[in-house]
Amino acid sequence: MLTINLFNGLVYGALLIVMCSGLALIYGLRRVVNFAHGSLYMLGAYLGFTIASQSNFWVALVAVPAIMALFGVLLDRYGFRLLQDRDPLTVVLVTFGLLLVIEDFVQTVWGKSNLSVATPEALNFSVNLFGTAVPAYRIGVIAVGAGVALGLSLWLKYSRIGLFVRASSTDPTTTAMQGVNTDALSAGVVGLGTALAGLAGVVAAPFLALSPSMSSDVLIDSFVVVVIGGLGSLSGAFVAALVLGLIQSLGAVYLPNLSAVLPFALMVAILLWKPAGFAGSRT
Amino acid sequence: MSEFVLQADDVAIHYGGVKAVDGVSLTLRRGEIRGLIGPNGAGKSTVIDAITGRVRLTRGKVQLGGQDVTELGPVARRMRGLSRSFQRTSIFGQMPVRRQVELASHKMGVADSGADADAVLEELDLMPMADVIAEDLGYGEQRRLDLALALVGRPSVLLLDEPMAGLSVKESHDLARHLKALTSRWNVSVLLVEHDMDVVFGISDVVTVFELGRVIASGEPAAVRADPRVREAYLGSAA
Amino acid sequence: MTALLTLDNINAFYGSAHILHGLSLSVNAGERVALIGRNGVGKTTVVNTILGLAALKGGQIHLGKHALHKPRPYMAAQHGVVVVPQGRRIVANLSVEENLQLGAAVGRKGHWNVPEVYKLFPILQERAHTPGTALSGGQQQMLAVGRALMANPSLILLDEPTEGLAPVIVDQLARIFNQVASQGTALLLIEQNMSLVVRVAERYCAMAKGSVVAHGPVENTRESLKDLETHVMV
Amino acid sequence: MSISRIFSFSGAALVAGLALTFGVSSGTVLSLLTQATIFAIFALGVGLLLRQNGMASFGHATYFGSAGYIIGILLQLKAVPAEAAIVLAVLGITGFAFLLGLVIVRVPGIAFGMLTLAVGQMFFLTANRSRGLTGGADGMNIEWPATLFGFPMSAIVQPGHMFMLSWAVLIVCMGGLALGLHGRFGAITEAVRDNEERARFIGIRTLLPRAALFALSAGITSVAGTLTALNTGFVSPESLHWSVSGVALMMVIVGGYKALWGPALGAIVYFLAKDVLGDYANHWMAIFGIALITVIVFSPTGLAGALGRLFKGKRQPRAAAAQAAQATQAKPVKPSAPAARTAH
Amino acid sequence: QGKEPVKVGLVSSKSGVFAQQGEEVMRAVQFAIDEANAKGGVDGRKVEVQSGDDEGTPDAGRRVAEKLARDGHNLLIGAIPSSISLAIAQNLDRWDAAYFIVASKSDKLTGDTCRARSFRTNHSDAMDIAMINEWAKSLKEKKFAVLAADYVWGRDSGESFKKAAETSGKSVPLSLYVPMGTKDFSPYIAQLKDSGVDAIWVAETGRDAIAFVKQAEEFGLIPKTKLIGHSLIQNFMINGTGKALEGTPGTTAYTPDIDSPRNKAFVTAWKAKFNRLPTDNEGQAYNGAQVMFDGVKLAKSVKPADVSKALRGAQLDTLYGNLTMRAADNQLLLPNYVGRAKVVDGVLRPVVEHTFPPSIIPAPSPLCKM
Ligand SMILES: Nc1ncnc2c1ncn2[C@@H]1O[C@H](COP(=O)(O)OP(=O)(O)OP(=O)(O)O)[C@@H](O)[C@H]1O
Ligand SMILES: Nc1ncnc2c1ncn2[C@@H]1O[C@H](COP(=O)(O)OP(=O)(O)OP(=O)(O)O)[C@@H](O)[C@H]1O
Ligand SMILES: [Mg+2]
Ligand SMILES: [Mg+2]
Repeated sequence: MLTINLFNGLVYGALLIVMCSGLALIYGLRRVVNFAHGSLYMLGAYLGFTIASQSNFWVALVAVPAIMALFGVLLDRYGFRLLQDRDPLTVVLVTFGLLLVIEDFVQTVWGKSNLSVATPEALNFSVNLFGTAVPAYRIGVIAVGAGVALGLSLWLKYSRIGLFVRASSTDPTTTAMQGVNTDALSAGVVGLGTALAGLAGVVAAPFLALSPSMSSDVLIDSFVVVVIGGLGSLSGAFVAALVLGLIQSLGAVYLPNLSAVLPFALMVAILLWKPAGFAGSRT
Repeated sequence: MSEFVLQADDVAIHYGGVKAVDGVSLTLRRGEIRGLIGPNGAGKSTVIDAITGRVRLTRGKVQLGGQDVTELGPVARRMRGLSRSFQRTSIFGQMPVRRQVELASHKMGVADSGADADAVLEELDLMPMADVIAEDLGYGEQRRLDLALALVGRPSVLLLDEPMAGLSVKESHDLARHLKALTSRWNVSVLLVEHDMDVVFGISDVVTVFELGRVIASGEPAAVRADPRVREAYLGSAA
Repeated sequence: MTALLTLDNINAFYGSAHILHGLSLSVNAGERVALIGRNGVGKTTVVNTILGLAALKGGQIHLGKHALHKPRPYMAAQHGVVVVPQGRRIVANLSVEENLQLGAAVGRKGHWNVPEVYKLFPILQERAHTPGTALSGGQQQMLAVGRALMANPSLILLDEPTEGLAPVIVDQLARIFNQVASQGTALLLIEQNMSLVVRVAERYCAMAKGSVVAHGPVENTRESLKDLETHVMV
Repeated sequence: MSISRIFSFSGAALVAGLALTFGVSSGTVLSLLTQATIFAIFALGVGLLLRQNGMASFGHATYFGSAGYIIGILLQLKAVPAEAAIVLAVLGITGFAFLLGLVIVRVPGIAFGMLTLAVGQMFFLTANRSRGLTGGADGMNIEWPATLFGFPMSAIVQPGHMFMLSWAVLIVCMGGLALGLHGRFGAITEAVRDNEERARFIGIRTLLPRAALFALSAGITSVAGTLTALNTGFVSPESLHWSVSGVALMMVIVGGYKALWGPALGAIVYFLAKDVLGDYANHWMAIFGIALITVIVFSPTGLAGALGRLFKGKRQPRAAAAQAAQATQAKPVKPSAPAARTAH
Repeated sequence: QGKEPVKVGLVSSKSGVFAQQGEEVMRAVQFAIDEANAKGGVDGRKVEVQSGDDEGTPDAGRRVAEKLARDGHNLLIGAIPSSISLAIAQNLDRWDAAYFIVASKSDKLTGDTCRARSFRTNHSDAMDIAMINEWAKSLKEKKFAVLAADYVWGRDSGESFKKAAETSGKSVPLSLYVPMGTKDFSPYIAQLKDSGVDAIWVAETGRDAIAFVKQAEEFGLIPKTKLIGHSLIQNFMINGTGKALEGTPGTTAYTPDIDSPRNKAFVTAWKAKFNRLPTDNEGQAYNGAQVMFDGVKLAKSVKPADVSKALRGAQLDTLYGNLTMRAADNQLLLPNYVGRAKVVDGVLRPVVEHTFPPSIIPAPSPLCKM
């Protein structure tokens, strides 16, 4: 029982990791809390639905992040860069406006009905884990989350670009003074963050229902994660995502009456204790 | 009752391993101007922070008019007549000049804060821009506004952190003259941190020199100026 | 002689504050120029304008042949002009070595690489994996200089590199600046410490109120030093 | 603005409202205007916090919706007369917000917004799953008595009267705020907003004014909630949802929060636009999103700022320059940059 | 000629959480109106309609309903969630309107918020529960679990099922109440699998229900353990879950199989137009529109007050047969159905298996005072 609940916590935690690493990357470079991130996730899921039904799930898994990355680059070039000297709050509200537009777009294109994506055949079986049968697809989700966390960490730690990204999210001006084209870097990172939102959408599609209202729950959960983790901190977000996944899964079983408010209570408690979050560095 | 309006004993401020201030004692008599000089990073601003309660002391004691204020916050110290300006201009950007100066004067034991504010604005030539939003002022005017915020409310002790920085030579000298006049008129004591040597040696009654968080010389301006150690550490090795 | 950096009659602003008034200045290849002036005359603003951190409104900036119309902070380095900024600006979350690697971002080839910088500043090698900001002020300054060298620049702008440093370290830096310059890198030294200026520079430009008001040759003599100090006191 | 001008403006606004009431015969239009006015009060509360404290709340729906709930519950329990219930709701919410404010206003920047969001969602979720008195997700009716403050309820809820009442409350709130902020409290909060540290060094304690402002802003929002309760006789968890806070915040930004009346303008424009565009209701969200982005991009000071510029075309360049200055100043002072240290 | 037209105010969700069901309701009401106009109108009057989007929230719902009513479209119909219906019912006198509830189930609507001018033409929670009490006795399984949405309706459903099952000698060892908006049901599914029950009583709504069913299938909870659904086997949920619900029994509010002349005619006409059977939501909404029209016919007036008066206690010929509009609380006394999701003519849809007559409907709530 406990193992399976821990497993379930990991699954949702893994999905949140994919979501939140994008959110944290964008915040790190642009200091923008992206309200449209949930809608980008939703857009990814619906695009995944269409591509998966035209060809197959695996194509969607590759194509959707690619399309979303392009979208993210444009968003940075014609959005965030032009607004970079503005009060952060107004930029946040621009992303709110974007959220409304994307949601309307999704409703217009895909309609209002609940849609679902079939679990890919290759993963449509159960695996015995500590005596319980668990769907292989969910193990796949954990793998994606772990892959993203590990990949991003290694990339940031050891690659040249990763070094620039880390430098730039602490001190963009100094980084630029060394000749790093921070404009291009930001566009790339926003593209990557958006691609990760899309990836999260595709990965979630086969096990969560698709509907035009799917974005807001995930958005709020993601906010809780990045705020608890410390805005802009990737490692903080990874930890917080796992914590939130586990809290939701264990809370549902052991504290059913409080499970809904638990994440928020946790967030309030952590922010009051450490206003900058687990790993926070923020003005 | 102590003869000193301000007395800092063995004050130390350490940031982790950095000993920004490392055992400094300073005093101010009523109506006295003490110049405080030293190379960049010597700990001058940090000492002002320590006296005004902006940072917690690692060690030491601060007394105002004979009372120990080491444990009090900045607000309480200000209520006891301790006032300061900032090295990096620190004003209220969106507020009109007069509104913020009047606010700073309020509740400071001055009978009429409006009149007090007007007097200070006159003194610093800020009257013509009384209704201008601070942000729209020129840099020199903003520096004077920072000073005005420190001057109102008839403080008994004034800690000024490089008030002349960024002013033209003429402005600096005008300001120095004003300052000298004010101290005698209001009988206020001033600790003046300043890199402009003409000003420091021109108006100070005593001068203290810091290096690496410690006092390396203190005394009459002329004596300090002649001190070889001071020449070595601050005024320039080749001087 | 090729000019590496030319500022022609530039005006610069912070918001509505007009800081530089028609300033002109140029540095040629291999030259060692000092930009002097008292606190707040706008020396750092010259650097900031080249980097696009202060608003350029009128005037021309050339990096070699390249005209900078809308400066952005990364452009100078890409044209071989790097800055050792006032206050050092070591990137806090990077280690010493990573800070150095960051300096090599533009990937220009040349003499300088991590081992060479370590040879110059052995202390940095000892601290290679500590966070850059855990260094003392003097060490941070060495790191900032090392980071600039990593770009193999043709010109380094040094903004008060000895601010807050002990005289011994200043001496050491003076030697290093001379060494770097002798290897062909031009220097623009912004400084208030005239004893350093006379040891390093061959020419000075003195600033007052946002423009260059005097210039001339520098010699490592007492007379030259006196001369410079009177200029700064303007 | 001088005190006499505040009074004359308020008087003029009241007369204008009266004229509107008699000029407009359509109940539909009046009821639309009533809702717009109520949301204008809501936005006034949210805008107040942003303007005087520089803080954006994503959780003010909590105070909006709770007013209805408190009144509904008190009336259902027949605990107190309706008049007392109204007063208790507004005071109770203000008091609660003050206590909450003491704790949460310490948290800086966007994290404050997220905290208000979290607190708000806790209220929403709790109201949504509760049963019994409040009816959970279905919501609850508010059983108003036959007379309120001596007036028959049936007369109060007539569209014209309801509008006049809401309008008067809006003007009184706005005028009261203008007066209150004219004085020392306003100066203190502005000082704390602009430069909290310097405020301490001129002898101002900064926590209490900020908490008080938070409470005041919640209090005004609860007045809007009370009027809604009166206007609709119904309250449900949706009125506590963060999206309601989000809409209010957008009204504030679109209207422009630098002027006290900007948020109110934003609310009224929002409702009128929504009504005019009603036929395109399917794409209302997208249209609004695009409008929001457009206003933010082209007029950082919102509609109020744009109007202000229209009337006195000169000040604009200075304001823009000042903004640019802020931007460049903000730049180098990144948290970890050594430059940040020079801030004293 | 010259008679005042029937002005219908159609309030339902074009956006928000209930957008999909809203679309069904709007389609069916529009269909009823077009059909009536084609047959020469209602009581010789033309039927005109204006529609508005309630966005799924009571505030917006009340706003559009008020706008429609004040514009003269004061015969209102169509909102999905009870909260919107309650907000509308509360204001009918103020707006001089009447309201026809076609989908909201809250007992309050015919309890303490019953209004002389609001009529419910669909089943209330209490009616469903009365049926569940009967039905529980006939269930063959012995050991049950409850999985229900954590709010009024889910709690009521879950608790009354538990009581009913236990009084008929079965055990209900596990009750899970899930917060609304839950995306990931796996923690609950793990507990359900662990509990070793024969069947699960499911009272979940919309997207949550779909997510649950999909995940239950993924984890192999179903088909091994049976689901029994309260409002689960609705068309839009069946369509949203692939084949997962096939064979699942559950309550159903309307199916095209209902044996009455009016229903037969309706289904035929619908098929002719849309080339498919009407869904449950469509059937209920159409039925509500018919009740409204009958009211106009009986009253020979379009005034909400007259229509309401005429309908109260009336005998009506509906899709469900000849029924009474109970005078005490304006509840249409409908028969209720248990069905099963089955493939008929290649389409998976609810099919009625057992009909419970109106006689089991509980007495009107004492809270209702009209
Ligand atoms: N918050 C801090 N954390 C770590 N070190 C600090 C901090 N504040 C100051 N220091 C260090 O303390 C020392 C003294 O700094 P301070 O600002 O007091 O110097 P100063 O004498 O005012 O110099 P200047 O003339 O440049 O203003 C410096 O080495 C500085 O780096
Ligand atoms: N961000 C800013 N906004 C407005 N004014 C500024 C800003 N930064 C600097 N200034 C002002 O611009 C003028 C020039 O500053 P600058 O930093 O260029 O001087 P500097 O010559 O480098 O002085 P120092 O020797 O102290 O480094 C000063 O008056 C300074 O106060
Ligand atoms: Mg200092
Ligand atoms: Mg400088």
